[in-house]
Amino acid sequence: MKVVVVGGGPAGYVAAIRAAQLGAEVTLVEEAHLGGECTNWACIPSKALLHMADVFWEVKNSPWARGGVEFDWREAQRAKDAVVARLRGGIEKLLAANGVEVVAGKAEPGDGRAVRVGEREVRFDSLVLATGSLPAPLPGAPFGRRVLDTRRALALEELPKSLFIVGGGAAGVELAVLFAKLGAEVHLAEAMDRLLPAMDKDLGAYLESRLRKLGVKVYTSAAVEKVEEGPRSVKVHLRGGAAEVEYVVVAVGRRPNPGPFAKWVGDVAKVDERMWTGVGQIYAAGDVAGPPYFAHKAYAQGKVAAENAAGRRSFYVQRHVPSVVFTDPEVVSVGYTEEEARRAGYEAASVRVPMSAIGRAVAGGRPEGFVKLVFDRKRGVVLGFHGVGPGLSEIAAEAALAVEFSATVEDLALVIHPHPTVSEALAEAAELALGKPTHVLKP
Amino acid sequence: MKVVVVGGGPAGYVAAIRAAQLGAEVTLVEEAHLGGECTNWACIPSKALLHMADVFWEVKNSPWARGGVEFDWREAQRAKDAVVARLRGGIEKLLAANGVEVVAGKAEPGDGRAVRVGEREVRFDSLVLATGSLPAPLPGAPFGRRVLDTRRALALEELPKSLFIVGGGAAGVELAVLFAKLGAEVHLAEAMDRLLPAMDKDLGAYLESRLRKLGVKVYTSAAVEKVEEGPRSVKVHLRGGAAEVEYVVVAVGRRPNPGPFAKWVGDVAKVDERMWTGVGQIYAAGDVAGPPYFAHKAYAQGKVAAENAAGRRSFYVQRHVPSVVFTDPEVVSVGYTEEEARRAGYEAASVRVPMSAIGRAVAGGRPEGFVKLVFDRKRGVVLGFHGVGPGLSEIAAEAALAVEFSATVEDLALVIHPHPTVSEALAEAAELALGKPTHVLKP
Amino acid sequence: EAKAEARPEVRAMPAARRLAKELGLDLSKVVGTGPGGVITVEDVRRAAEAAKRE
Ligand SMILES: Cc1cc2nc3c(=O)[nH]c(=O)nc-3n(C[C@H](O)[C@H](O)[C@H](O)COP(=O)(O)OP(=O)(O)OC[C@H]3O[C@@H](n4cnc5c(N)ncnc54)[C@H](O)[C@@H]3O)c2cc1C
Ligand SMILES: Cc1cc2nc3c(=O)[nH]c(=O)nc-3n(C[C@H](O)[C@H](O)[C@H](O)COP(=O)(O)OP(=O)(O)OC[C@H]3O[C@@H](n4cnc5c(N)ncnc54)[C@H](O)[C@@H]3O)c2cc1C
Repeated sequence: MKVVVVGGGPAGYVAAIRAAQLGAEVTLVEEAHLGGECTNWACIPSKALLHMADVFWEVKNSPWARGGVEFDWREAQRAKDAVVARLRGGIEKLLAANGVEVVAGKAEPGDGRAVRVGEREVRFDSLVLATGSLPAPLPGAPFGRRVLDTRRALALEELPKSLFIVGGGAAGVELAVLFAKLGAEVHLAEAMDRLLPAMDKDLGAYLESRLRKLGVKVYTSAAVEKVEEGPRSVKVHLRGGAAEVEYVVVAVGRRPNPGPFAKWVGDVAKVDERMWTGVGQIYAAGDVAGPPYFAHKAYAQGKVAAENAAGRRSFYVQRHVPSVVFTDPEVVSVGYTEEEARRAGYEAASVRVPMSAIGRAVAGGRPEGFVKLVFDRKRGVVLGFHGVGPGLSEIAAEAALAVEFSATVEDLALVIHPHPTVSEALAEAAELALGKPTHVLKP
Repeated sequence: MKVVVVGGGPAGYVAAIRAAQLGAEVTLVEEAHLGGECTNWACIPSKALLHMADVFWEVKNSPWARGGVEFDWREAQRAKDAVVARLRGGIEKLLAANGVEVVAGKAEPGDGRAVRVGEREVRFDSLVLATGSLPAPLPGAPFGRRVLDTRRALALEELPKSLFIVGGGAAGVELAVLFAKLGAEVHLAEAMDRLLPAMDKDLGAYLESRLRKLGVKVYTSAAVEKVEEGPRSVKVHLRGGAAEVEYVVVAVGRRPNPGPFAKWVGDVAKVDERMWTGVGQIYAAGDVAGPPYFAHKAYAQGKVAAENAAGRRSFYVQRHVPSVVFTDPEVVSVGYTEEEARRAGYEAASVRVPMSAIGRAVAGGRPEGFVKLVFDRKRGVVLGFHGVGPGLSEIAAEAALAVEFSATVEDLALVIHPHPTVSEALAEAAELALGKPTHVLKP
Repeated sequence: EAKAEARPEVRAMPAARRLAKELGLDLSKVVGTGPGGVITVEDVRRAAEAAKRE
């Protein structure tokens, strides 16, 4: 069985490894860097820089800190590049050790069951398309010298003095926090009526208040009308105002990137539960298969695609994809929101616990935000978890477990959660759902 | 139904609130501060200071940091005291809002079903003893001016230049990290052959190597032979050597503190599954009921004791108490170790994933340590989780959920874990247990 | 977004759902023995064997 994988990002490299483990002969074609967008330009570099900015900002705002710290952006870039190189090197080793052949170059559709890479034809029994996505441009303002995509924003040579970020989704708000903490003047515009419009509405509203405290100028329901690039600055016009900044960062969304394979699978590779595109023996996984655009979705789909491509029957069934936004505080969303649960036919209810009730958040000096637990009133089954608060990114997996395991709020309350941890917020919410909280009052 | 609770620590305040919620008339007697050892002198202040030291140490060791930061211990103490005051205030409000009467003073056994507080007799239908524990002294070296317990070590007016910590359990290693990060010369002696002797043996060994990198002088299998207090220093003699330091901190263990109630319940309040002491209508919960000494165990037992004291039937059954040590890196232990699982009759196996395989750990600049997942070879059921690594404290609850739910490694692997998070270590370990890891190699 | 199907009645563990799907087994006909009656992967295996015997 010969499997060809096109694209070496999270969907592709994981698919290649899994297919090889199942005995297939695997060739992976990558035109840029192994690790794809995520490892090289997105998830990893953004989190590396955010972590440094968090520490910098915290030390600047800590009563115990004497003396002056400054942030050296160039050194930070170097440290970030070292992180990326290390993880990319790890992926190379994993592919090699699993016996995957890696071919550098751009793959194109070949004749029949084959892809072409330059002069070479690589035949396949099955193909996994994992070609990712491209940043959507801002209408009327093509990417250019001062109109950047997220890749270039994260790799600027100098720390910018001012930025206008267009797009209040995950990538946009993360960049806003990063640059605001490092001292830049940051503007952030979102076309919808709130930040993080895809999530429970209270989350974006809370995050907006925190961003304002960091000095970010937030515009919601704000359409960018015109962008004028000058030699030393760029001017952004919104209804009712304008701002002149060093750079505009466009983070308005992504679109699937089948590239030359659009000829086989169309502009978005539509897939069924087995990640099959409906065309020949062609599977697709990750961003190229459409939203949500998350590396962890790409991993999960990549595995299923590989299993099917290698001749097993495998399904991507009934799984929630958690959303995590690495702002400060962090924002998470797992499973159904209350509204979604109602629409799905549940008698949904929800409870809310402020992070100020959680010892760990107070001890860390940041008792900000809240969590919401959504459950089914009839049987107490946990349906969703949504929150904004420091450290919540690491709680998302526990919540996902509870949702995927069909746990009840009582099951959750009976699990002993270590003290003092942020995870106690989940246990306390479960106790509140049962009507017997001990660290918050009943509403 | 009249319930009296003696002790206002985690076991006591939670018991009082739960009993009041069940309709009992509740009086809580506390001789010192609401919140007990945990909120006032242990869990919370130690974590508040550790957090500050972590940030300080990280900024000192970050390539991006320019300029010199110094740690102001007095300001840190003030910030810590503010955290404690805030949480204590919260507990006061929770008790008041739930209608619990709080009496300040030392409780003693009264005549029949009553406790005495000074002149006052408070009668009860049931009593919950939640009087906590006291630090065990070092034989031959009574607590004194330079021989400190953990309370005093965490509240010193000046940052000490040198310390000798006796006891390599959770409290001892946490203090070692705290003071080493702040620049003190730290010695740490443990009588057993490794640090954290109660946990999986690889954890203490790894932590020891990290402590050495922080400059801590670690002595294992090391019995302290003599402690000589001088006017300006104190000398600690071990077999084969001695060290002269400013203070000795004794963290060799705790012992239950029934105080005057020993007359009713003995020196350790032995309890059954309902937290009943076997004597009259007397229940006990938390440290006074013996090990393990954790606030989260105290909470869980306090609730069960209260439910029974208030006339319900409630059981503390089949629950694992996670251990979390807030060192750097953090150490966690949930459920069975491999050896324990074998002894319990399972065909146990385990897998190990290094944190260097986890993107979040690398992006945070600290790819240190590893996690171990213990499972039943026959059915794949998750039995335990043990690890040492940055950020693991927040993963313990997820592992606890998996263990309490009798989840299989496949269940765990199928839950989509957000990227990049530390929690992916658990998912990767599950994939490894299934023989198909994508981010580590099969051994 | 990949949201769960609207099937409020069935509570099952992920491995159980996956195996049922692979075997083409209707989960609503499987009796769960996990915590609070959640269907475990072993319940699905048992149900599949029982179906084969019939
Ligand atoms: C700023 C930013 C931050 C983000 N942060 C996170 C985060 O924290 N967590 C998260 O889960 N997600 C995050 N994402 C989303 C995440 O990056 C994507 O969901 C993920 O990279 C998708 O993986 P993929 O394998 O589908 O595609 P990609 O990572 O885009 O990889 C596709 C690969 O295919 C290659 N390729 C394309 N066409 C061809 C061809 N014809 N021939 C050869 N090679 C080809 C490309 O060079 C690329 O390497 C972020 C995105 C952005 C923009
Ligand atoms: C340095 C250190 C760090 C720790 N860190 C952690 C941690 O991070 N996480 C964790 O889970 N655990 C931690 N612990 C353990 C934790 O502090 C205890 O397990 C917890 O406090 C036990 O709660 P308790 O309610 O049983 O007793 P306590 O908290 O000791 O409370 C007992 C209360 O009873 C009162 N009392 C006693 N006798 C009487 C009487 N006769 N009349 C009136 N009042 C009385 C006392 O004044 C006290 O307030 C730590 C311990 C130490 C020493």
